[in-house]
Amino acid sequence: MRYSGFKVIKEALTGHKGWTPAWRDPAPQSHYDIVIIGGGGHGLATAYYLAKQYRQKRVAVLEKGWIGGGNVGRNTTIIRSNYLLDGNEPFYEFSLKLWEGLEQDFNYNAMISQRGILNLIHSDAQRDAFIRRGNAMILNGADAEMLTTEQIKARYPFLNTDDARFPIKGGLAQHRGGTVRHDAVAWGYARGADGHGVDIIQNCEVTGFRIENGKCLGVETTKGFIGAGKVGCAVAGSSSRLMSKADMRLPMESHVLQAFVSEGLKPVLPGVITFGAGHFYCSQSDKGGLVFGGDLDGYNSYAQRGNLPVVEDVCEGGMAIFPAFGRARLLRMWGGIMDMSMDGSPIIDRTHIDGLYFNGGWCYGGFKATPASGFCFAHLLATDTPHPTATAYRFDRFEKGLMIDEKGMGNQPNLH
Amino acid sequence: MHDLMPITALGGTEARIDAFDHVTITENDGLALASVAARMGHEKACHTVLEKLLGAVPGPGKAILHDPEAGFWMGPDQWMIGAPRDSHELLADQLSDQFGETASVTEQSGAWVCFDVTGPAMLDLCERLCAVPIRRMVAGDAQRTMIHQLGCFVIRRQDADHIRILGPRASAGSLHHALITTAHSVA
Amino acid sequence: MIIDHPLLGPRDSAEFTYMGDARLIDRPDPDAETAAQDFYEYGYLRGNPAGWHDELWFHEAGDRSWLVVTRNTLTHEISKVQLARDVARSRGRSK
Amino acid sequence: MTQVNRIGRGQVDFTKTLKFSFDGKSYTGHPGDTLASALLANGVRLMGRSFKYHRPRGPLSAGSEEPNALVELRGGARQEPNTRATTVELFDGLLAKSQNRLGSLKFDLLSINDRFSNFLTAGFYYKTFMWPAAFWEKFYEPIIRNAAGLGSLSLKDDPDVYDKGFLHCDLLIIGAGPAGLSAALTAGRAGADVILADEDFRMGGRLNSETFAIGDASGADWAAAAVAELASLPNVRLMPRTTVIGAFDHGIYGAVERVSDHIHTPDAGKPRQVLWRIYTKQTVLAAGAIERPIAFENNDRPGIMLASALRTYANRFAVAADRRVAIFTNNDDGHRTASDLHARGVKVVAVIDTRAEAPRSMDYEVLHGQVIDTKGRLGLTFAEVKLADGSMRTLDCGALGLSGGWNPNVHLTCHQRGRPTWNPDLAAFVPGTDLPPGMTVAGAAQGDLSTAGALAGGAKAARAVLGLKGRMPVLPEAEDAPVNITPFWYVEGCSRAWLDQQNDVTVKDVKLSHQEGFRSVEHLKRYTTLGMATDQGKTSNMGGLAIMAELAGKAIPEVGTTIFRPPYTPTAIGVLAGRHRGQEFHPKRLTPSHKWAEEQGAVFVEVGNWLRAQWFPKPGETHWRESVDREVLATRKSVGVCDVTTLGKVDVQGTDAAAFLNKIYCNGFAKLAVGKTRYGLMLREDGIAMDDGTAARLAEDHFVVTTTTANALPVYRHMEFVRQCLCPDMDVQLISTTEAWAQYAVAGPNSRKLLEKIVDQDISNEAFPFMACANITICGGLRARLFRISFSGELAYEIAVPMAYGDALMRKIMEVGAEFDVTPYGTEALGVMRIEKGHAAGNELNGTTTAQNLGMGRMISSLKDCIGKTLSQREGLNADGDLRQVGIRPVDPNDPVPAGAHLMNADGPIDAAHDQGYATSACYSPNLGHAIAIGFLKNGSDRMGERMRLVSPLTKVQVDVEITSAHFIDPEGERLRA
Repeated sequence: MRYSGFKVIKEALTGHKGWTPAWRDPAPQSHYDIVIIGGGGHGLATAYYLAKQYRQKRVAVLEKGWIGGGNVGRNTTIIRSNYLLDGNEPFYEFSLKLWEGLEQDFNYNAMISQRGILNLIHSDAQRDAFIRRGNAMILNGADAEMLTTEQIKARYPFLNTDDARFPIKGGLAQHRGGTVRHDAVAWGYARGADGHGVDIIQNCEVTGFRIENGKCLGVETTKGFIGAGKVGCAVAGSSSRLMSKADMRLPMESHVLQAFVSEGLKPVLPGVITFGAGHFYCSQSDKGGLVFGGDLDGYNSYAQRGNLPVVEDVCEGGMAIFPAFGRARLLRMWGGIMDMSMDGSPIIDRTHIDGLYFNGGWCYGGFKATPASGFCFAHLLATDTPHPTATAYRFDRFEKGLMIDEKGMGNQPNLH
Repeated sequence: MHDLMPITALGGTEARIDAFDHVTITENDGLALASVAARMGHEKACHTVLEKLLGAVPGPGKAILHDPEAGFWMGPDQWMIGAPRDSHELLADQLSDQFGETASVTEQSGAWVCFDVTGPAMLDLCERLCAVPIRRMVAGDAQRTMIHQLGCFVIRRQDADHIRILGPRASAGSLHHALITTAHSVA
Repeated sequence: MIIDHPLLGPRDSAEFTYMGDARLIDRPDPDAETAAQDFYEYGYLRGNPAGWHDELWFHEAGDRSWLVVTRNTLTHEISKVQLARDVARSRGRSK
Repeated sequence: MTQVNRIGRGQVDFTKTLKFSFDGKSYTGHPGDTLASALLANGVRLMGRSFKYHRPRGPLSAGSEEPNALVELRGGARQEPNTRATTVELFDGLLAKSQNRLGSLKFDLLSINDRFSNFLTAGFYYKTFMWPAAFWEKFYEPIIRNAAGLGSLSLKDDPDVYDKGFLHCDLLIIGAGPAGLSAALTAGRAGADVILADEDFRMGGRLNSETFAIGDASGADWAAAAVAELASLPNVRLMPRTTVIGAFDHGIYGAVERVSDHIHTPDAGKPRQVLWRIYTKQTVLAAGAIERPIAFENNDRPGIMLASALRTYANRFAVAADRRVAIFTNNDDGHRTASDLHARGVKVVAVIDTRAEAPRSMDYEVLHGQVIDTKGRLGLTFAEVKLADGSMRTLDCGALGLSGGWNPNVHLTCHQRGRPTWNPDLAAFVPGTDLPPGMTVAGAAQGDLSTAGALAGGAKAARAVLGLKGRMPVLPEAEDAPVNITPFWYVEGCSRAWLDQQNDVTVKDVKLSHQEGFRSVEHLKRYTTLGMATDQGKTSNMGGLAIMAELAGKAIPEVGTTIFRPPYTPTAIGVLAGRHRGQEFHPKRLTPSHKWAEEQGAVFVEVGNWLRAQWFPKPGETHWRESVDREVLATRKSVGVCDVTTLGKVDVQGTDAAAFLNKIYCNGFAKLAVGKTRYGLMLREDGIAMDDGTAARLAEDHFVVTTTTANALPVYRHMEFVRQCLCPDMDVQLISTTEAWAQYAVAGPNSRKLLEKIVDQDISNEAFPFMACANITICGGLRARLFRISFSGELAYEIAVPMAYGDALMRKIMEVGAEFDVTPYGTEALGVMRIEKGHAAGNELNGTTTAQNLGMGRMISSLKDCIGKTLSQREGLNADGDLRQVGIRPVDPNDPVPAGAHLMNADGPIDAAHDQGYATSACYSPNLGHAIAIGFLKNGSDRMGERMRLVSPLTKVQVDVEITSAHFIDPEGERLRA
């Protein structure tokens, strides 16, 4: 069913009787050409582009719970392409371009809102690094602008510019950055993929891979064996757990990242502001909640919840930069499992097992990557060659010393 | 003798005292400090010297409030020794002589700011500063903890209403500010 | 979280800095023929179990001990805490 | 206006009158009132507007579960949006405004949304606003954003202060109702360290709202006596006005104490609130239960509230929500409200019970039926009742109490992802078995809804967790009524029947959600926003679940549960930050010559937490460059002094000290002679450069190692890792001495002459050559350390004295150096001189560069192993065309060469594909008379003299440059050996 202005008006006037489920609830078939494990943003996007862009007919997405229940439903909804390194920037810029046309493409309003993102600068060394980064963005065809303290003050008069421990010395803005209604991304891709014939199978947990003679033949699931020509894994924080079923060890750790939302407030923050020196970033949702976060808790965890010290640390950063937020109230906190890779950058690659493909290591930056991740993974699955913007995301880059380390933190996942 | 005049950790020529209704915060500028770490294989000999010096070897989380030298445990096989600066200006050299090959001695006099917190509101104040279980600590308990993001030692002294706080000297001003604002809160 | 320090008793984990998989103690032999591969695995393929995990924590705001903490990554329960130095010796490390 | 709705007595102090204002109108109330009770007393039911449809809203509850009566409390910078009037303790001069309205509260222009509710159903946004594509951001979204949100922030800095604190106990009891008090008495009398926390300002919980007795006393009096006894016990800490917001790992609880919210303005220096981190061995959760409403058409009008809230207002606050009241119930508890109200002289027009077997009353009519609709634009006027026999009744009433049963307050049991389980007898979820470790639940929170059950449950829980032996003490007699309930969630056929009154989620929305395939609890929640309001669905989730279950043809527990997340109630961001804001965000680190530098008018810069002098402006200097150029030139011409105290310093001692340094540095230290210093480069184990510094060998078994200012802590941690985890048997001892020694760089051709005036020993070039180090004395006896090392490239020394003497040494250097025009220089001049010398610093050691990139590849000793050696040999780090550090100078000396700019070939396109490298550090060199930079260039060492373009499209700079050696000045190093 296509959503249109006419349809919306008609249903409103006739008691909404005509709306049908956004996606089907099919029983799994015994064999698919391509099976995607993971009904999160990346898995659903992969299926969507496989069906739509790469004309794959027999595709299934297997989700152990309900689609969209992982990180796509528990993030801070930011999109941006303000990366530094050659291995990353073209990919994230490709992603941002896909975001820009996504709603018309999948006929679902995900409330993509390019109200801009601003990275605050607090030291000369940081300014040098941000100039290098801004230049890299522009050289890669993205947009970037350097703002002065005065320009920032004019736009955000309530930022702490007078009594700050680390005074604001400018900022790097990307005006095309912004936010998206995160749940709607999962639902939009699911609905779109379903419309192109993809079977989305919920409550179907993969319990093992059937691998014979170095080739993956399909997956064992809680709903029985499902054969597959190719299997693509896109399970983010559960990657190590899943791939261990294929006897693989991955260059990543699973960490908890907390995020926070305040009570609804009348609009104060148009775009996204990041305060790197204070481990804090914030935006305001269309509903009025301040959505904010900071650093990882710092220890391996699959518990989907964090602890008080980081809550306090994040709020300290918030109060340092927005002293007016003291009287706003934190409404809810939650935690997601981050697939923190060893250099802070993702992997989209074949594995050493024939027919088994992997997508993961998104760290805390997977949401903004969703469209490009799906597109590039679909490209790899359909053509067996990496997409031109994702050639660096190889498994063997650690062995070869070709890390893509934006932060320069080395092989210490909790510092990326 | 040289003519260089030392200043206190708070930058003054005299130690600072802040008195509130129920608590007093005193900058203690009179301490000489040196750390002692046992050399590998000489642990027993090192303990013997410590015992001679302090009367006993401070165990983990403990201080020996001995006079004139006192000491507390910093880490495995590592202790901080303190003594009045007037009489022990060259404490590190003196300790080096005493410990000889049994321990590595490092001068720490300059590294710390020391505050004595006394008075009936000491417990309330401490509760709002750091996570040590102050009401359960007894005289001679010495814990390292975070105060205002600074790694500090908190030592419970003989008097029931007295703690000594050693913090990093370069942040003496920030630590003092934290103590004063907290004193305002609880006094 | 609370880490029950073997020498100091229960301490808030906020006093510690985390490094991860305790197998980082097992630094490979740099002279082995397989050193390149060994160091790659040592440096990059760490344990990431959903369940019990031996991991290194540094008592940064405390006694500066490295600890090996056995912790469940699903529940955060901690079952054992040892001084890393003792663990290292028990695994044959020396100088 | 008078307090028209006051009835009888309660726990309100009528001897004192408090004035307050709501929406500009003045009212009176009394100590013990909440804002909601005082407004109701004054006949005000309308207190807010709902989120989406802007429907009129009055209080639903009398507690912290309130979804509706949200106001902006106080004014000016203290304005506090979304404040629940039901928990605000009344104080004299209280100021409150209604919120989320356009126009007045009574005539809210946005209530037009209600007319379009057919369009604004669940999920409506996702299907529309897409045409034309460009209109979303420019047109639709701004309208939606402006209409969204509830209250508003003042956007002025929060003027209040907040404290944090830490408490330790054996037993934390959460909730001071009958179960909590009983647990506290049991544990307190047994001598345990107990903390009893309750969010209310008056302890007692439901006992304050009920009329029945405990033993010989009223419930409220018994509670007051229990509180008095507990207050007398030294081992019990009572914490009223304290909300336990979260149950975190290993018995750590967060709790917010509202210290000053009940007074007009906090006393000077006192906090508004305190965030307590409570460390406890055991916890008894006695958080009570929350009544739930019933859904029917137009069930959201002001005046319609939980029956228990009506009872609380009457019994505790002596307030009738209206003089004519009806009750709609599916259980016996609703009748208790009716009889309490009747006893207070309130007209109970009827009790409508969904059950045929309802209790009868002599005092008021009991109807078997359902409320099917209501009337009243800004507040309830009539309730339409359909009786079981099909006949209709219209009831004239201004308040309607709803009792749909009680939900045990399981919130905190879910904070570690525990799932509650279904109790069919109560028709409610009760705590599951997967509680946070150390937590026990008692009383109504556990499903023991009677007072006697709560008293017994609390005592038993305390005894069990403390391991108390002996006979259970005799508890006073108390109400012990069984729960009689027949589940009833919503009236058949209703559609605009509210479940979530704040977010305007109706029964219809839940049905539509199901119809469109959003059938899991998580999907329902996200699609409809049910339970996403500021109350986290405390009163609304169950209704949604029940309807989902019915639609799916499943039992409620099969549909699933939503879990609650911290915080229990919304928590001020200010209190979570505490004192760490403004200048106190992070502690400051000051060097001992800070005061002296201030006296010189120095400009300071943050480096980590240190404040360092950046430059020292002299009178007449109007631009920082003037000062910096002068400092550089003066240093290179005569002598300058710079405070380098901030460098990290580590004392490394022990017989294996040299072997240890061999391990952590890539270059060799074993053969370094005593009395000598050596530059060292440290790698991470992944082969990337980590930090650099010097190691000075003061004795065979004693080195002093320096680190960069920024990396002092991680480097020390790394050294301890190597010592304890990799080389546990090395005889080496480490201790940081960063703060023990004040250190000054004295640099320039006259530096030796200057130092000779204060150093007590021979420091001639022969006696103390380049890279020498020694323990010395100065000024006739002060112990000091001297290192002949140079960052500036000049003849230079670093001299260290114990911290307390740093100030005096700086003054002494300035005094004796006057004849050489000694010039203090700051970090800018330091930076200029190091760039002139091509020394790498933080911008070059950026965590991605290798020794090879830095031009130091040959430093990695082939004779020994070191941390990082093996992985530094990977092919990707040693490829042809790798980056090499180079110097960059402008072809036109007037051009800038900005850091962060990228290098492009002299010809060809300017884009990422043709990127050749980048400039890392740049400055104006007053010695050369033009700008210079160092940077990394592909294959850089082979491209000396090449013309390139340095481009910074971001800052709109493009200049022609020449690649040179990074050693711009004195490449042979003759000056520093002079």
